[in-house]
Amino acid sequence: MKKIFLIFGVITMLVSIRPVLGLNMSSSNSMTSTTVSQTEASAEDSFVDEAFNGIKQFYQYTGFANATGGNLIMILIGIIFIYLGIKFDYEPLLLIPIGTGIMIGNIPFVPGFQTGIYESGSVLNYLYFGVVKGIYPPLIFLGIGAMTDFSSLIANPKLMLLGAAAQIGVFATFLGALYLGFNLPEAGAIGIIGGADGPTAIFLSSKLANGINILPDGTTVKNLIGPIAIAAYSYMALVPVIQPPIMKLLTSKRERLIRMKPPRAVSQKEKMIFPIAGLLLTTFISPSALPLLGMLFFGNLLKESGRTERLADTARTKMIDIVTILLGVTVGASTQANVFITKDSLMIFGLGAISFVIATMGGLLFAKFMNLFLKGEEKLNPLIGAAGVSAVPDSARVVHAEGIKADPNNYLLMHAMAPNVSGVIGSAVAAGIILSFLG
Amino acid sequence: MKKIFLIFGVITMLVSIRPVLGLNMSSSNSMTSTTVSQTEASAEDSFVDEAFNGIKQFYQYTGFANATGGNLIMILIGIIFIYLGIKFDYEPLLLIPIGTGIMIGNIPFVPGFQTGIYESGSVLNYLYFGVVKGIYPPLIFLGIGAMTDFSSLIANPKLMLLGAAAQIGVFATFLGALYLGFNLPEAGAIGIIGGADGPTAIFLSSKLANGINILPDGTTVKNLIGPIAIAAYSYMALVPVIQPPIMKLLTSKRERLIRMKPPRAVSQKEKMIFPIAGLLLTTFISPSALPLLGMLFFGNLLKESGRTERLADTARTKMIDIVTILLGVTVGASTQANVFITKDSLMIFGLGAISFVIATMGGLLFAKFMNLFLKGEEKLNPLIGAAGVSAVPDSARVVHAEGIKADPNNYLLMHAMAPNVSGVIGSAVAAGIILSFLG
Amino acid sequence: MKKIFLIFGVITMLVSIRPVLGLNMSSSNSMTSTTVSQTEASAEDSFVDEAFNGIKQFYQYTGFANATGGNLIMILIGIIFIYLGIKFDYEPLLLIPIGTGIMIGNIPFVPGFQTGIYESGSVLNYLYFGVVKGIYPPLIFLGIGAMTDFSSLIANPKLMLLGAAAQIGVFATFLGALYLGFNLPEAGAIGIIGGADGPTAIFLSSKLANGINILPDGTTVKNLIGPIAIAAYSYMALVPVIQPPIMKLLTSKRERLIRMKPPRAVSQKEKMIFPIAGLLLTTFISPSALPLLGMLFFGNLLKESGRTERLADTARTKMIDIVTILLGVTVGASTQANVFITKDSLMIFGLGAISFVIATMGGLLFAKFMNLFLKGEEKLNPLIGAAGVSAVPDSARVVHAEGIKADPNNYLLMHAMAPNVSGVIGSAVAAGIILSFLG
Amino acid sequence: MMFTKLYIDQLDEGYVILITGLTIVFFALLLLAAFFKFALPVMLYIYKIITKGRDKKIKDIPIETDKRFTGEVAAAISTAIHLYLKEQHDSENAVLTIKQARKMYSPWSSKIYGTHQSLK
Amino acid sequence: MMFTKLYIDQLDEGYVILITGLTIVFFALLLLAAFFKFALPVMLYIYKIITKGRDKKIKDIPIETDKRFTGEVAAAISTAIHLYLKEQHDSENAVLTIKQARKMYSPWSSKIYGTHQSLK
Amino acid sequence: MMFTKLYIDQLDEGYVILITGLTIVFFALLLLAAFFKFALPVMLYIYKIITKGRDKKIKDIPIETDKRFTGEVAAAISTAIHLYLKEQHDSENAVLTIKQARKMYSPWSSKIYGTHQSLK
Ligand code: NA
Ligand code: NA
Ligand code: NA
Repeated sequence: MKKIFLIFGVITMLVSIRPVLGLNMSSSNSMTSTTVSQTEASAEDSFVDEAFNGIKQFYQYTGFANATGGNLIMILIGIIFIYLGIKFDYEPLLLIPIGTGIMIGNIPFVPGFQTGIYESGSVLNYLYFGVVKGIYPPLIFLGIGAMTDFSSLIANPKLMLLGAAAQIGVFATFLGALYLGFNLPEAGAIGIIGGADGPTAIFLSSKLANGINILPDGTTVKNLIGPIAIAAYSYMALVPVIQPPIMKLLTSKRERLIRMKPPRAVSQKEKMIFPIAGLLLTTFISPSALPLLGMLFFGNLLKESGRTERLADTARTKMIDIVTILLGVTVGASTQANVFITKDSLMIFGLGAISFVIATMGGLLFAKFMNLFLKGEEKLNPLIGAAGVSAVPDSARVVHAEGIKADPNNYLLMHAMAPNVSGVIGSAVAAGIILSFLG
Repeated sequence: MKKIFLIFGVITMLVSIRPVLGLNMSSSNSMTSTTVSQTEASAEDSFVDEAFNGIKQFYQYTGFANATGGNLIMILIGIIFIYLGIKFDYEPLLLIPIGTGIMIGNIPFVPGFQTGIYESGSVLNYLYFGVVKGIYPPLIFLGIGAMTDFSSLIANPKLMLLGAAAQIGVFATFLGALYLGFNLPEAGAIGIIGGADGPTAIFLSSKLANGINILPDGTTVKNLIGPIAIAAYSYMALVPVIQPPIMKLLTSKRERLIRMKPPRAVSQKEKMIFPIAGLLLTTFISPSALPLLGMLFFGNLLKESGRTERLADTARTKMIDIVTILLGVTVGASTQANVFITKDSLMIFGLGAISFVIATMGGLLFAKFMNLFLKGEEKLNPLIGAAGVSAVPDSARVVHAEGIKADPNNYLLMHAMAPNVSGVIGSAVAAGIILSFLG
Repeated sequence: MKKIFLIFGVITMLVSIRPVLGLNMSSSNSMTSTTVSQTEASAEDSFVDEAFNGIKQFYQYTGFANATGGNLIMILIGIIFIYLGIKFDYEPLLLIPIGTGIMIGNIPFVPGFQTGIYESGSVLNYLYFGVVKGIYPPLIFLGIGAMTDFSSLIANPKLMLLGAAAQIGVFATFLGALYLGFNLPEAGAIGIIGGADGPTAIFLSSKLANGINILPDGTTVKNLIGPIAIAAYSYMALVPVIQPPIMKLLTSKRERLIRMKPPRAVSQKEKMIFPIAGLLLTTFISPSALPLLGMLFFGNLLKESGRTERLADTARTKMIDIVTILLGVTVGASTQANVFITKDSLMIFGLGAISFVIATMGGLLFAKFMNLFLKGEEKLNPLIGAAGVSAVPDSARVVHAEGIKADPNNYLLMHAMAPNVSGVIGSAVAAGIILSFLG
Repeated sequence: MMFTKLYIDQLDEGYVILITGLTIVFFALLLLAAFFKFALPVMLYIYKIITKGRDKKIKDIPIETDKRFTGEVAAAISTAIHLYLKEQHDSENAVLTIKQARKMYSPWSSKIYGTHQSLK
Repeated sequence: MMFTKLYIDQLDEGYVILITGLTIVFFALLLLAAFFKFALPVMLYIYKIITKGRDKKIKDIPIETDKRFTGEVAAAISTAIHLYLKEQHDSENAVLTIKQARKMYSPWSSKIYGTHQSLK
Repeated sequence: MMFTKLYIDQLDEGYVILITGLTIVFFALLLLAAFFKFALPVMLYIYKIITKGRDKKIKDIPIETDKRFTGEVAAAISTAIHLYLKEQHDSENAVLTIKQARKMYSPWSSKIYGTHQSLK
């Protein structure tokens, strides 16, 4: 205990050397005494009382004093996200940042100190800007373009239609959301969960359901970016759980055994032309998807040009990493309990689950439909239709695993990649269409 | 076809389970019916008609409906840029991003959906911010500083004068632009094309010809950032085509054969002092060039200090890559046909070509002028004067190739690097001067 | 000399081809003649006079015309920073960027040309935004978390108290600043220098002493970000000079000889739980420290999860490098002489020195205090208390060196790391507390 | 005097913050220490008890092949060959990257390192 | 009821968007598929026909030396030596970089890894 | 005419800027050249004279061990073992990183490369 006194002795000594420095107080002379009465009142209190009051006052600022049940539930959800990411390797590159973000966003705080993500001027709010304005998703697409090999698509263009068919999930969910009472733009943003594409979902919801736009009838749309993003990412992580039962239900054993002929080799020239032609054709049809599709194909051109490997490498490593970190943690933090735990969020989660089911069915059934017109070794294994939902590459992997179960030598992976990546293009096109109609 | 019905059956089933969930519509009760009359009118139409109308309506949003001849011409130019970059390796790290940007910027769209680069709130507009405010160029200069070896300059300081002489291209083009009727700040920004330095051109035009500044006579300057940047980058890529004829015209065979003595070795201490001294001397003379020269020499100090290799490495790889990607694609996208295809752009391209010719001549003739005062092995091979235009390192490479043509054993590359890099400093200083006079 | 005429001949020829192009002046017809009288006056002057006047006018823009003694002193300080960084390897990753920044910030310029860091619209001002808004520090903490191994802390949790004890430096300096006449928020920001943590100091001063906030009595707080940051970084670099004498003064030879038992091994599970538990416990207590502590533990989770190595790697290399470059150069540039050279800055430097002394003493004495309750091989070597000031890892290194001096086989480094990293957490918690009371 | 009162008042609040702050910092780190000293071992022990069987996930399911080579695996092999070529392409890319790295960056005014190569 | 009308109205528009949207998505990907199936092969064939001779550019021109070593190549050799030394410097840099990477980042509060090295 | 006057006026100022600008650019680079030609050698010479003894800093102090192995160095050894294990962990991390790099990025819609691994 004597050491404590020693410490205080030192401090006292040090702070009392002030007069030695010969400083006058001129710099603070301008202060006016607005708190006199308060001072006089508190002058009576003993010093220990004061300190105790200080701690009591500080306690009001702590999370212990301000925590709500919602905060604790969300923190638990955040921990579960992290657990799933670490333990089961379910998309850890996003579940771990998002899970941590959920925790960060639900640390209870007293408003007004620029702490929370929704408080203007806070650091989290500045970083969240890239989500609210839809800036992060195109940058992620740039990186995805720079790492994606579209060969399987070029080799077998007709498989692109499977990626289109799965978009029924988007539009059916949109309709479902309307049924549940959401207005048109909100329903459009919710529908895109069926696209099974995180960045696309964030991009569209930041444009349609951002809590800023005003509808013709004068009401403001709700801010649903958080629930939509979380729902999209959650279900994508759960693709290995959602898809297999549907696949078994809708295909016969004989269909699951269909072998497809290996894709042809694709020349570098074709790979170079793909991003240019893809950019022009898809954005001419759906110009509102320009930020997403423009960046996706730009990234792919950087990869395939053979001259800009250095830029492609940066786009698909450090650049996408930085954006992923910032996107993940801020999307997570946007789930602050008081704005996130609502009936809307619950409905969105329900709709999201249905949308994945419909999208999977759409892809599968359309593959069977195409088989009506194809013959011999041209026939498709309908399982690969399920990969049209995107959720790259997990759903292609699921297709592969299901194919292996039916016939251990039937390697469907390369075939499933084609609908898988065309599902990404398809849902970006769909996002552009919805934006054109409702934006 | 029956499968389609099956799909719709599933959807119907799924969306009709809504009442089961026992949801009321309270959340949408607040809506007022402002579109009743429209509804009643449309109720008569059959559903197929509606869908057909929907597609017709959507067609109005597509690029096919909104494309202008200008868009198509610009898209073609973008494809040519990409082709030149890939096929001839002309500066692919910028021609490919810019070419893709030109395509992205000329996808036709309906205004008002936050799609175009000039629409406030669009993603491209946010990324374009770094161009408009001149933020990207200093960051590129940071990376360039971190990758440039100034040894050849330190070993032979008098070669710096060649980099100064080539700046006559800047001032002559400035004068030419005035003759063609541009006002002073616009002419200053156009003149900098003669500096053969992309980042410097963007920096200066973002300060002088940005479509924001207001002149003393009340008129607003034009936004010439796009044409100036495209002109600067185009001619720099064409340096191997532009310079050789001028070099042959202005030098005699005897001059082209001159051998220069090899540069002396440079100590690490000198290399460390160079960026510090360079920063102080050049920015004291031309303080407005501080963002460019400060960052250039800062990057070089990071490289040469021997203690900050880690920062220098990031500056010259990932950081400059990210900025290059964003700069290239947004500068390209700023060429939206309706603002780009003007007589001004044509004149700027004409002036740009002349400026490269004058700059090359200026460097060459000044080298011959210096030879009047030098003797013996001190004499310069006048060819290296042409490298003073910067366009690093293509023009040094051209000098080398021309030297080899005259004498296969005359290696001019190292000698040409000195005027080459001093041309970068020279045009940044010139940009600062113009900014001080006209900013 | 004739060559010069040749050059001018060429220019004249080129600029006079204008009429050939058949351009009319319509584009400039709209100009009004507001400067006629000036024109007529100047028409009399000869051309040489004009050019001479131009140079004289330009001289007014140069650094030579505008340099103040303060600028020159600061530039000298910048050079000294660089020299210390290069020559003595004192934290070169920050001293070199800051030193260069000091030079850049003190190049004299004429206001109004968007050159200086405090001029709205200048490039430096845009980059400085991340400092003013406290955005850079959390990103640096993200990287620090991704590179820090907290094993030693987990193995021996009680050593965390040493990191708490050293925070007396923060609060004592706060008190000292109040004595010297600073008002409460300013004093809080100055106090954090005692935390020996650059990013924390910048974060807190950007919130409390930013030149923007208005006090209850109507006065605006001073902008002390620059002096506080420079003081914090300077003294941290000088830790090897400041700490040893205090350590010798406060410990006996017998104490310095104490051997501590090696820390136990720590399992990966514990390492994974540490960032989650740390995040929750510390931010529940001090929610205002959320941006710092949230990011610190987020980075650490990325590192320890085993699934996100790719993101952790980016966070601790390229991302932190980019932020360090921008932070260093702008903090340096914020020392523009006219705002930096004040009595306040001097007092802050004085307080900073004292705060490091007190913090070191606090840690040391608390270690001796803890020894009163520990026995046998549990006893601490009090030297490691000095590492509680953070200044990671220099102060741990100093402890190690002092331990070696007393007994060449006493390796204290691993033991000193525990208080060292807990000092980082401690001062972030302290920053949050101060922010809650005074923000 | 007014001013002195305010000034003393500030100092007073300063002392309160000093004591309060130090107390809280100590408390925070004490809590963290206690958690790792006492709570965590208990938690880890409980976790060990409740998780006996390890969950399987799709990626862990081994892809079993039947070992016998038949004509039917043609597709698989061609896929493998495709992958193999792809792999080569990957390593080519790696080599390209190294070359690129040597060549450094170029956007006008920057391919300086590149110039050294033409002499080799 | 007013509300129901609006509500049904919304649903109506929803169905229109559903059909329209799906049609357009199909059309878009069909167009892309058709391009690669039919248009591209024709284009590549035409391109092949029109480009017979390959263009030469400055970088492809081989730097021919006359093979005989004469006193006149002194400059060239010294340049080469300079480049060689430069090269060494480059590899030194590489080593430095690796060392730096081990040493990790340091800006105050961060050179943690560095501390392990002093014991080696 | 008013306009012509202004126009000529602009050109006039243009010529002034041309001459002024060129002069200043030359002056700037001349100054830099002169500094490196004349001032710097003198400065370096003076620096050499005034700095004879090199300063020692904490990191340069060699960590001397007494070479004889005694029971007392147990702590040191266990620390070393700890560091060694740490080191192994580091190399493990390196291997992990390489694997991760192969696996590429994944945030939904992006683990494409990863799919090739399951066939190996
Ligand atoms: Na999709
Ligand atoms: Na130049
Ligand atoms: Na600290």
